[in-house]
Amino acid sequence: MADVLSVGVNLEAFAQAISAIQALRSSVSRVFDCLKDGMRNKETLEGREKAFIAHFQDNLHSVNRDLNELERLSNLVGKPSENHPLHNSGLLSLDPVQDKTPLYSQLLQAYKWSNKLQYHAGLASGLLNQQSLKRSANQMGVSAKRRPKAQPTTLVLPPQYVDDVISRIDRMFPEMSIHLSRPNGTSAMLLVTLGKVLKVIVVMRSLFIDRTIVKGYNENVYTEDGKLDIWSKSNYQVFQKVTDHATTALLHYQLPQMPDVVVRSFMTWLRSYIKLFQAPCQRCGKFLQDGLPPTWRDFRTLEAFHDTCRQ
Amino acid sequence: MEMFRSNTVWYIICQPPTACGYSTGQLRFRGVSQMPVAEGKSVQQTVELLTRKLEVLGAEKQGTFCVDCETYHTAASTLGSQGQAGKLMYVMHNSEYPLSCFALFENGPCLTADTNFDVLMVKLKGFFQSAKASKIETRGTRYQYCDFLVKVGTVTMGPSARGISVEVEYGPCVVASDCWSLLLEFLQSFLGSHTPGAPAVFGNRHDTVYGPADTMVQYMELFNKIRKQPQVPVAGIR
Amino acid sequence: MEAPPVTMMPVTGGTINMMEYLLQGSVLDHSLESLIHRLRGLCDNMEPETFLDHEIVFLLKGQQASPFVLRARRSMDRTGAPWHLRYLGQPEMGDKNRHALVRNCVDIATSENLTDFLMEMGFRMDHEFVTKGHLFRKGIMKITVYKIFRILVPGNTDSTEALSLSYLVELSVVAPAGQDMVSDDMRNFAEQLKPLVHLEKIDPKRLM
Amino acid sequence: MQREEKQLEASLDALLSQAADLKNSLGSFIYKLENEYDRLTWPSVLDSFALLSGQLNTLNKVLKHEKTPLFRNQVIIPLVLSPDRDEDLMRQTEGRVPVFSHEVVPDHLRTKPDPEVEEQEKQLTTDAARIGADAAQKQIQNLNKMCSNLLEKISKEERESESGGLRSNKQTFNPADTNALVAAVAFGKGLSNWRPSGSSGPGQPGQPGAGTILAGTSGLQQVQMAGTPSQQQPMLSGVQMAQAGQPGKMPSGIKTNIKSASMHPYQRTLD
Repeated sequence: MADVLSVGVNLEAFAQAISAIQALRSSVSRVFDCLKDGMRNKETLEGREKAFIAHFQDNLHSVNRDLNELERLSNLVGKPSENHPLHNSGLLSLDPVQDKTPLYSQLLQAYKWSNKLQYHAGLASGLLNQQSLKRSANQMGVSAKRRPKAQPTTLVLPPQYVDDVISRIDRMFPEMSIHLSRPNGTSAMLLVTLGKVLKVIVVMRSLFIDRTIVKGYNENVYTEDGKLDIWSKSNYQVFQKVTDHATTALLHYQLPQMPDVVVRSFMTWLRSYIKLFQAPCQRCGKFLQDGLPPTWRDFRTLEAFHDTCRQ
Repeated sequence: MEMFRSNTVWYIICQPPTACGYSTGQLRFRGVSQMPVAEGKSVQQTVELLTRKLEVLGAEKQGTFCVDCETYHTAASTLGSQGQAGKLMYVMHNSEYPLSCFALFENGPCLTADTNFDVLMVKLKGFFQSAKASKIETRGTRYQYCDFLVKVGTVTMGPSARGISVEVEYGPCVVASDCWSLLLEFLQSFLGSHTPGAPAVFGNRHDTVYGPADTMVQYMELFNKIRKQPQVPVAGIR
Repeated sequence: MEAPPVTMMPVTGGTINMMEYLLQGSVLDHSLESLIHRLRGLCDNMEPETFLDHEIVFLLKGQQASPFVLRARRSMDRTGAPWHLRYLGQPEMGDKNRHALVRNCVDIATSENLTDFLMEMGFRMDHEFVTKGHLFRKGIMKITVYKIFRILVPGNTDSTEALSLSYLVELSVVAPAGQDMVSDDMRNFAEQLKPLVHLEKIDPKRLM
Repeated sequence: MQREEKQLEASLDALLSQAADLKNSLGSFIYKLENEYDRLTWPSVLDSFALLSGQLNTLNKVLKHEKTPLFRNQVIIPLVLSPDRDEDLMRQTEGRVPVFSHEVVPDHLRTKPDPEVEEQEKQLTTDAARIGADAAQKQIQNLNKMCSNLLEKISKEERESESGGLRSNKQTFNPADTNALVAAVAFGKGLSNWRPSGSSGPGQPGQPGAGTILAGTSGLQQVQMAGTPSQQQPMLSGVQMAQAGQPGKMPSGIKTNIKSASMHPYQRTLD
C-alpha cells in the first residue's frame, strides 16, 4: 500500500516537475525575447533604459522563481537508481524497440572503443616519453637535468624583452625588415621581409621559434580577414624548398640558455637568402638544378649550395 | 562599369599586387634570326623544334596564350598646332591579363587600364587613327617547368608568320636584374648557345619591382623590331 | 602558378555604348543632414559611404572645333584604389518624355601613371578640383552628395577652398543606350526628395 | 443532495478553468497590443481573436451543458464584511480586490445593472425600435459623410502647414548654387583661379560657344607652353609629390602664370 502510494506521489511530482520545466523554459525564452527586442517604445533614452532594465529584471526574477520551484520539485521526485554501471544511459537498455533505435548496443560499442583507445594512448605515451625529441644534435651531450630547468625561465620571458631582442635584430640588418605582432595573447609572430626577395612568417613562443613559412615577395601573406596566414605554403617550389631548409635551421640553431642568440643566428642565416637568385652553387658552379636555384645555405659559412650538392 | 567613383568595385586591372603572379623576369628574343635552323626550315618547324626541346626538359603544357598589339597614329588634324611629332601609340592585350588593356608609347609611359580603354580609342577616332594592317600578334603554347613559365609563340602580322617570340617568366623573383644570370642559364638549357643579350629592363632600373607593364614594353619592342625587319617568311637573317 | 587562361581569342572589347542618365540639384549646407537622413531611408540598406576624390580635367585640341575632354580622378582617402578615367559625350536634353539628361560615357580604371600618359598623348590639364561627400545607391541608381573644392595651389590638394555653401546632388544611372525607362525610375526617386532638393535635368550649355 | 453538491462543485471547477484560460489569453492579447503593436501583423491579431472566440464558445457550452446545474438558482450571501485588508482575497484576485467591504461588495456580487441604468437602457431600446430602418440608414450615411469631410479637411490642413512651414522657415536649396556647381563640374567654371587665363573664356558673356573660344585662346596657351617647355613636367611631379604626402612645391614658372592670370583683363570675377 505504502509502495503504491509513494509511486503515486512520485508520479504526481513528476507531472509537476514537467510543468515546472515548461514554466522555466517559457520564462527563459521570455528573457531572450526581452533581450532580442531591446530598448524601445519609450520617448526618452532614459525611459527606454529604465523600462528595459525593469522588464529584464522581472523576467530574470521569474526565471529564478521557476528554477527554485523546479529544484524543490526535483527533490520530491527522488533520485533514479545509480547502481547501473552506465548510470542513466543504462536505462536505454529498457527501450523495447531495439531494432529501430539500437542506441544501447552502439553505446556499449563506443564505450569499449574508448576504453581501448585510452589503453593504447597510454602505451604510446609511455613509449614516446622514452624517445623524447631533442631539438638539436649537440643537445644530446647536455645532461637531461639541466634542460627542464632552463626551459621554464626562457618560456616566461616578458614580452618587452622579446620586443627588445627583435627590434635590435631588426636594426642589425638594414635589408631586412621585421614586423612584430601578437594576434593571440603573448606569443609573437614576425613578418620578416628580406629585400625584395622573400617574406618569412615566424611564429614564436617566447623567444623560441616554433614555425616558419617562406613565401615570395609578391605573394599574399595574409588571410582574407587580414591576419597573418601561418598555414598555407608558397605557390613556388623554390620557396617551399627554402621553407624546408628554414625548418631544418630551426632545429639546428638551439641554445636553450641564450635564446636571443638563437634568434639572432637564425636571422643571420636567413639573411644570406638575399642573394637567392644571384648566387651560383659553390660546388657545381651553376644556377639551376632541376629548375631550382641553390636553395641551401650552409649553417656556418652561409655559402649557397643546391639541395643535392651540399655535403 | 556601373560605378565610377573611385570608392567602388572596379574591374580587375592586371593582378592585384598581393596575388602570386607572373610578374617577373621576362625576356623575349627573336628566335628566328638567331636559331641555327637549317636553310628552308619554316617558322612552324622551328617552333616545333623549340617545344620539343622544352618537353624533353620536363616542361608541362599549360594551355595557350595570345598577345596582340594595335598601332595608332596621331591623326593629321591634331598635328601642327600642338607642335608634336607624330608619335605612335600602341594598344596591347595579353591573355594573361584578360580584363586589362595596355597602352604604351615608345620610350614612354605604359598605362594599364581595363578593357573599356578600347572603347575610348573608338571615341578618340578623330585624334588617333589606327594604322592600316598594323595589327600584330603572337599566339602559342604556355609551358611550365618548376617555377618557370615559358611561352613560345608565332608572331603574325596580317596573314604571314613573321617570327617567333619566346617569353620566359620566373615567378618567384620580382626584381628583374636579380635573376638575369639564372634566366640566362635556363635559356641556354633549351636554346643552346643562341641566347639573347639582356633586355633593357634587366639593366636600367635596379631594384624596381617588375610588373605586367614591363612585359608589355618588351613585347612592343619585339613587335617593332619584327615590323621593321623585311618580310621574309622563312628564317633568313643570320 | 595559377591556372592559366585558355582563351585563344585576343582580348579586346569593353562595354560599348554606355549612357549616363543624370539629374542634378543642390542642397544648402544646413539642410545636408536632413537630406542624408532621407537618403538613408530611401536607398539600399547599406552603410553610407563617403569619398574624397581629386579630379583633373584634361583637354586635347585638334583642328576640329571642340576639344576632346577627359576626366581623371583619384581617390584621396583610399590608397591603392585605381585611377579612374572618364569620357563624357555631349549631353542631350531630349524631349519631355525623357526625364533625365543623357550623355555617352566611358569609364576606365587605370594605373596611377594616368596623368603622365595623358600628357604623352597630347592632353593638357585644364582644371582640377577636389570633391568630398557621400555616396548612396538604390538598385542601379547612384546618388552622390558632395562638395566641390577649389584647389588654391596647383597640384597641392592640401590647401583647398569650398566653391559654395551648397552640396551638389547628382542622381545618375549608367545603362546601355536606349534604355530610357530608367529615367522614369529616376524621376520617381527625384520626386521623393522634394521639397528638400529639386533634382532636374540641367543643360550645362545654358550655363556657359 | 450530496450528488448535487458534487455536481455543482465539478461544474464550478470546469467553469473556473475555462474562465482562467479566457483570462490568460485575453491578458496575453492585451499585452501584445500594448507592447508589440509596432510589429503586430493583422493575421496574428486574427489568430488571437479566433482563440478568444473559441474559448468563449467552450465557456458557453459548459454553461449550457445539461449536467450543469442552474447557477441562477444559487444564492450568494456576503456573510462578513470587513474594512481590513484580506491577504487571502488579495492573492485569489491577483491583487485586484484588497478588502471585502461594503464599498466593493455591491459591485462584485451584482448580477444585474443599476436600476437607473436598466431604465435608461429600456428607454433607448424603445427609441431605437420606433425609428424606421430607412431613417436609420439615412442618419448613418449622414454621419459617415460628415466624418469623412472633417477628416479630409484636417489632413489637408496638416499637409499644407507642414510644407508651408518648410518653405517659409528654411530654404533647403539655392537654384543659383545649383547652377554654379553644375557649371563647375561641367566646365570648371569658377575653379580655375590659378589657371592660365585661356579657359576663363567660357565665363564671358556674349561669346558664341566654347569651341571657338578655346580655339581662339589656344594661341595664347601655346605661347606659354612653348615658352616653358618643361613646365608640364614639374607640374605633374607636383601632383605626385602631393600624393606622397609632401606638399608639392610649385615651380616658379607657374607662379608667374598665376600672376599673369590674375592680371588678365578678362579674368572672370566670381559671382
